[in-house]
Amino acid sequence: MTAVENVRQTNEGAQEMRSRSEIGARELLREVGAVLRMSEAEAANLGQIPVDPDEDQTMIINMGPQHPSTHGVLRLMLELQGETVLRCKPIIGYLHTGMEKTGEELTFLQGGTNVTRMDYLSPLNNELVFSMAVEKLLGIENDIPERAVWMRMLLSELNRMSSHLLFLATNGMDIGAVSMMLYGWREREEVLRFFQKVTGLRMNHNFIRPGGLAADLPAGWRDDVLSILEMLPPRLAEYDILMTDQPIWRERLQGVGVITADEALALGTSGPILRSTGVAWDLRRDQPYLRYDEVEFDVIVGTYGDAFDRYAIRLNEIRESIRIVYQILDHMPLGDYRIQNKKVTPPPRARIDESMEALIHHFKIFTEGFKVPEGEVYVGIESPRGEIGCYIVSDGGPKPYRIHMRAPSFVNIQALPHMMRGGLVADAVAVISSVDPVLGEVDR
Amino acid sequence: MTDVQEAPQPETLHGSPVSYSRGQKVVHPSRADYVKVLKKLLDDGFAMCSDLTAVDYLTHPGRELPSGVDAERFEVVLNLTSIATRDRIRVRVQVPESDATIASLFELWPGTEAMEREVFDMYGVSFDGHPDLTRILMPEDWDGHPLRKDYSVGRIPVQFKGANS
Amino acid sequence: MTALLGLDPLAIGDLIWAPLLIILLKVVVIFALGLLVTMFMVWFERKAIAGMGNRIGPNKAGPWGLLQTLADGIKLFFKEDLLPDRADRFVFKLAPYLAFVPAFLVWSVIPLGGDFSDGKDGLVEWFGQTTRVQLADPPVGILLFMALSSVAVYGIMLAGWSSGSKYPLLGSVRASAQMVSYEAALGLSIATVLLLAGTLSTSGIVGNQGGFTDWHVVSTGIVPFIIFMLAATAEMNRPPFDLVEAEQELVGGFNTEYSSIRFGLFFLAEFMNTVTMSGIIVTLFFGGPQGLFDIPVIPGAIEGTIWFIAKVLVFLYVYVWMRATLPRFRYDQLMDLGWKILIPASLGWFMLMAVLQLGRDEGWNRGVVGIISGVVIAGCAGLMSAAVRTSRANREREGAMF
Amino acid sequence: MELVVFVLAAAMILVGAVGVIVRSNPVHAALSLILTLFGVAVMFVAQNAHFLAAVQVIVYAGAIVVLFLFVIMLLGVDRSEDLSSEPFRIQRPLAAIVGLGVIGLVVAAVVSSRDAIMVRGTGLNVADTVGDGDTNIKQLARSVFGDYVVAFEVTSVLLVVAVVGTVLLTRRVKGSGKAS
Amino acid sequence: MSFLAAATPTTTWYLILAAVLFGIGAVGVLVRRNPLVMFMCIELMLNAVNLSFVALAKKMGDIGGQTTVFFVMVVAAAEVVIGLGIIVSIMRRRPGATADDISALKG
Amino acid sequence: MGYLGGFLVTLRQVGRRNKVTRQYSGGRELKKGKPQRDEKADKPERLHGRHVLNRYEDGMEKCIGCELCAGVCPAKCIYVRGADNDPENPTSPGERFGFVYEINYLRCIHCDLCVEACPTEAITETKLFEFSFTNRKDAIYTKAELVVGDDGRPQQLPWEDWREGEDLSTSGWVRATAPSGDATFEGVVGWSGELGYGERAPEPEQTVRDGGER
Repeated sequence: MTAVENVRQTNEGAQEMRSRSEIGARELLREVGAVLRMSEAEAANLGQIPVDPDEDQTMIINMGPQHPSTHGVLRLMLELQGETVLRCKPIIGYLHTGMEKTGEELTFLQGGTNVTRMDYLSPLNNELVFSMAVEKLLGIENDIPERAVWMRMLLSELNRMSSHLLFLATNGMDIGAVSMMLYGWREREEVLRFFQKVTGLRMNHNFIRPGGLAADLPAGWRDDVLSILEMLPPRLAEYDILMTDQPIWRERLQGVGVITADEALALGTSGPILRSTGVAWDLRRDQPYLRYDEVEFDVIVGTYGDAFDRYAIRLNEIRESIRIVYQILDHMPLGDYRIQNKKVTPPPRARIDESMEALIHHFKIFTEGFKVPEGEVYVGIESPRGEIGCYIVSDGGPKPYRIHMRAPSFVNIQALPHMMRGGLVADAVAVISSVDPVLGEVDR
Repeated sequence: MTDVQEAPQPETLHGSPVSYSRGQKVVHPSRADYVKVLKKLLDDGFAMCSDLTAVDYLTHPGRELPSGVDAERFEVVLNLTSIATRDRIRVRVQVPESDATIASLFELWPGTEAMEREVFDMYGVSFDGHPDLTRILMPEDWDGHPLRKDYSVGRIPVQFKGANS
Repeated sequence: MTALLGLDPLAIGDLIWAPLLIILLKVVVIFALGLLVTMFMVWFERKAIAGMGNRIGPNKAGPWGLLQTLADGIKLFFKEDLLPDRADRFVFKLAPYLAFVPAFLVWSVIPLGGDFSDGKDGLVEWFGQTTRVQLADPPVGILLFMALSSVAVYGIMLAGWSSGSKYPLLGSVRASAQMVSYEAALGLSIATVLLLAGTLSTSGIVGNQGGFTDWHVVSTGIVPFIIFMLAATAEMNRPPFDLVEAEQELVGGFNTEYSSIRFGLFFLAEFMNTVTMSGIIVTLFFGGPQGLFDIPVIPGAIEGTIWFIAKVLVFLYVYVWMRATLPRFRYDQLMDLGWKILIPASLGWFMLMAVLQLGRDEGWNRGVVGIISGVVIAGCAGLMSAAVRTSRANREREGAMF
Repeated sequence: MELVVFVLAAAMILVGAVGVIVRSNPVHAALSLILTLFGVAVMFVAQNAHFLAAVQVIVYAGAIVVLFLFVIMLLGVDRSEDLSSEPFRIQRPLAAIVGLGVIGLVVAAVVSSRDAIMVRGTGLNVADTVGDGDTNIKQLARSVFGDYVVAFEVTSVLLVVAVVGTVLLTRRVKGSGKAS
Repeated sequence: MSFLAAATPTTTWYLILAAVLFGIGAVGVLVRRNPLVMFMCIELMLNAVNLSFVALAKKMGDIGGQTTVFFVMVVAAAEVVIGLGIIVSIMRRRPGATADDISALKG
Repeated sequence: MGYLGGFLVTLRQVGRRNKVTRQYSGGRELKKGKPQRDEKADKPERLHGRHVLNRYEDGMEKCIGCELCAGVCPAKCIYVRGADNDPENPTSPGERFGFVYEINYLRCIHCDLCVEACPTEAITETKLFEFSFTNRKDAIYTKAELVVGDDGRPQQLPWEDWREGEDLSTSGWVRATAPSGDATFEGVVGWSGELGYGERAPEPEQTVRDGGER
């Protein structure tokens, strides 16, 4: 069957979940996660049951794309019996803006403005992975100045905090703790205010560039970071009282959305979801990049793979990030914040007036961009949501021939049907929240 | 400028040629060996399929490939991760334009389901054995596959007041 | 006829114009007061919850944003009234009123003030007429409250059903189950109060709570009050029991499809319910308008009202506080709480109080009565928890049904 | 005044009752039933049965009809029933005849025996005359817990049996669903 | 107001009203096929009886009438609970069942 | 604690001085002429806002119409057409000047690449971001609106909500005087004088910013 034929066969509605009378036993089995959940005998047994549409009154309901707790425009088709979720099918693409195609049209210099918009809650991590991939293609990954590396770590960890704080906020909101919503935003605001001071923007910074960073840290940055670090721990303790200790909160999350380590691995999930199952997999420790091998931190893992573990992991990862940032503050070296490679870094403004060559470089970089040698490379780093990867193919020109981002949320969303099955509608909300997808990244 | 540094004796892994790109290990199985090689890789401990994507080499045909691998228009690229050895390996498979089909890896890594759908959606590469091969990001009635190189980018003219004066 | 109007002393005897006017005036004033208090409540809730969330809250319309509710009401009134295509038109239009009217009717049986000191029995002299500061005092006042609160569920149920949409339907199914379950606990906790008060009339109940130790919250032990508080919160769909609306799960539940002034009516009814329920709690457990001490200068006829308002405000704040703090329950947890904890607890406590009362009447030895009933209740509680454990184990063994 | 009350309540009762049997949609039928029940409650008040009026609303309107609606929504049987078709052609005329016959007979019995109704008991205590608001309730309580205490206990047992029976009826043992 | 005061409803009025209500309920049970609606009609008939009990209780000055009504209500509640239970278990198996299908109970 | 602990947490917030939200209604002026109670959040020095086209201290325009900004813009929101200067009455000191200069703010993403690209520091961004439009035409700022006034301050258009200090330092200053990582150029001013401000001082050196020698 050629691809074109196949396209014609998929007509409107093909993505949608169909009622049991319309689908075969095999498809039904796959949708309920038989591949992962049941033994072969059990699955075969289930498959033999003739599906009688009248036997049980089930209801197919659309959760999203406009639903308060689907974190954007995620759409879940749920098959409900009463309030119990029998099947779930995530449908995505409502935010698809073709960023990978756009990425092929932008130079490596402009690319940062594009990738930073994918996971809009941790834009600096997007820029970081993109820059690291480009640097690897350029062959300059080992020449990045120390200060740039530590600055990148600083920003990346602060970004992890802000992202996890937002998770705590939305998770609280989804479970119904309205105050938590505001507290989370409140603390995140402090981090964003620091970003604004450093990069000039609250998000979508375009600050981490191939070769270094766009600018140096501003005056007084150390005090700002310290004030954030001092402000957070007591607030986190408040969260513990407000939520972790709250029996209702525990009841709502414990044992909800359980996933096992094997399932999580098979589904390709990463980040807090994988760690909640007990697999201590954190790229910062296991495939160290930047200078993560020089700082001390713990990888937080869960035991039960439920929503509560994922909540607790993120909460404690903020604490670990605080620990890391303190070490970064101690280490932060002086020196260049951008690689001194004339092909990649535009000249200092004062040099333009002195040197014709500098002016030519300036013009060349800003009109054509810098050329990147032919080749292909994949770089993965640990974003707050899991492994964010960047696969770039270069044909030797100033624009990437192909840029692909491995979005953690896109992969993690596949775990939703398996986590939701058998839960209630309220659990479904808790599960979506605990996966913490960012739809900008899912749809790209 | 070449970055595929060929070893003195062509290195192979599970019978497929291996190359290195910027120090990253890449396996190039043929389409026929694809599932077989990947099954072996899975048994080797690459329990996690981090990424599956494709590249359309329509306008960049002359790329470096190890000997024995014929360049085709499409290339399906997988990134596998081994939790045990903290290792990564990349798999690149050539898929010809005339028969843009390849076996699905759903049975090995169920997590490739969405990624294969994305590749199908964006490149029109079909995956045999995929349980639900439908468009995932584009609307169902969309024509064509946007990430193909012969699919035009499309532009909306930006409005300016003085542009025509 | 007097039976219908209740036992207002004004209505006894010949109908003459002055009392009739006072009655009419009372109706108008109390209705207006109800609306006003509700408006205030909406503002108060938003302002208080904003304070707990480190925000400012409404601050544009009027001084400190006091007129925000009015502005919202006007806005709602002029918005387009949407009627879903698949809605059951008649029921869809009827439902908001079914929710709104009972909420206001309850207001009429709450003693809003009155002088209960020195055996005055809550009667005050206004304009030369002796009256109660209460619209009506029917002999079955507290039953009327129960009846109206059980009628209130219709507005929500029918709104959800008639919208012809799935989320509202889920909301209305939740509503009916929740109301039926918590009605029982509510009734049983009231029964304990009635046991002590020996009357069903609201003013009679207030009259029974002379000093602080006679307040029912003290004299019934604190348990019925806690049960009533929880059941009442569930009954009027306030967080953390607001599963019926649960905007994070059901988008808004029963009122998802409502817009414009019809939504406004639901909104108003909900906040009115909060106010009236606080009033009922104060009446039942906290001595209604009875004060702890005499406020100097202020005449006795108004003093009761001041006390009443002060007590109601405390409970309004508690409701806002609960909303700001607690996460929402899940449907099955709500049912578990209602059926496995609140109903048995209220029943057990009712029995205990009944036995103690009987013992007091018959002159039995208090210690013996206490020990025996304690043992019996402990035994029942043990049986109950064993049953709950068994059923949970069964459920876990059988797993989710597919 | 009493007449106004009677006429209004009677209208509520009859309109509601007719609504129950002619509305094709079960939900509308249930709504009509509520109307009837409220009419009856008003009648109770007019007959000095305050307590029963309140209980009527709490039990009937608050619980029974809510249960009806709950079941209707739960089962999703809220589609309108087609009233125009009838399985047995003779059923409706027959029903009309039987209904009219019943009404006629009872009315005739009532009218003919109206003089036979005599004051038998000690009289109902009415708040207006006694001046105590709770008198009706106290009287009723004395009757229920005094004269009829055995009946009361038996009724309690009946309620418990009903609850247990319903739980057993609707409990779905895992695997039993396959049987059909 | 005088003409209103002239006609005071007597017990007979209430009894006739109850008779009519009972008749309507009976017709409903005979005509309707939806078991839920039939159930409602039975409630109508019960209410008719209650009404007459209360009216007679007042007329005859005997609280026993009201006591009976109290018991009828409790029994009605129990009956509805059981009846709805049966209906639910039948309807679950066959949606759209009518009263004719209740013969399934015979097993 | 359990159930009740959270109540203390929420109660503690009541009456806290530093509220997260501020009294702000989107820059709407309620009563003409009266001082506004609205307060805006403080803006850091580097904030990216609406662009301005700067002028030299003698009033000449800095833009030379080189189109670097238009070329580097990832959103393609800048349109520049240069023209030759009239030698008698030049608009800019060079040969050419920006004859047409337009920015479409419906597309601008405020990434500041244009500021970095500009060789003459002609375009910079102010700290104003509260500007909204009721039609598409208003969103296209032409040179007449972008270029600074005779006092060197940005023009304050009727629909923009300018506050004290928002027109003072502009984002480009930090990046343009920055040494691009080249330590030898730290503290060197690479910025020509500006109408109304003169020459801006360079950023303090790294050691100072980092709080002393390490």
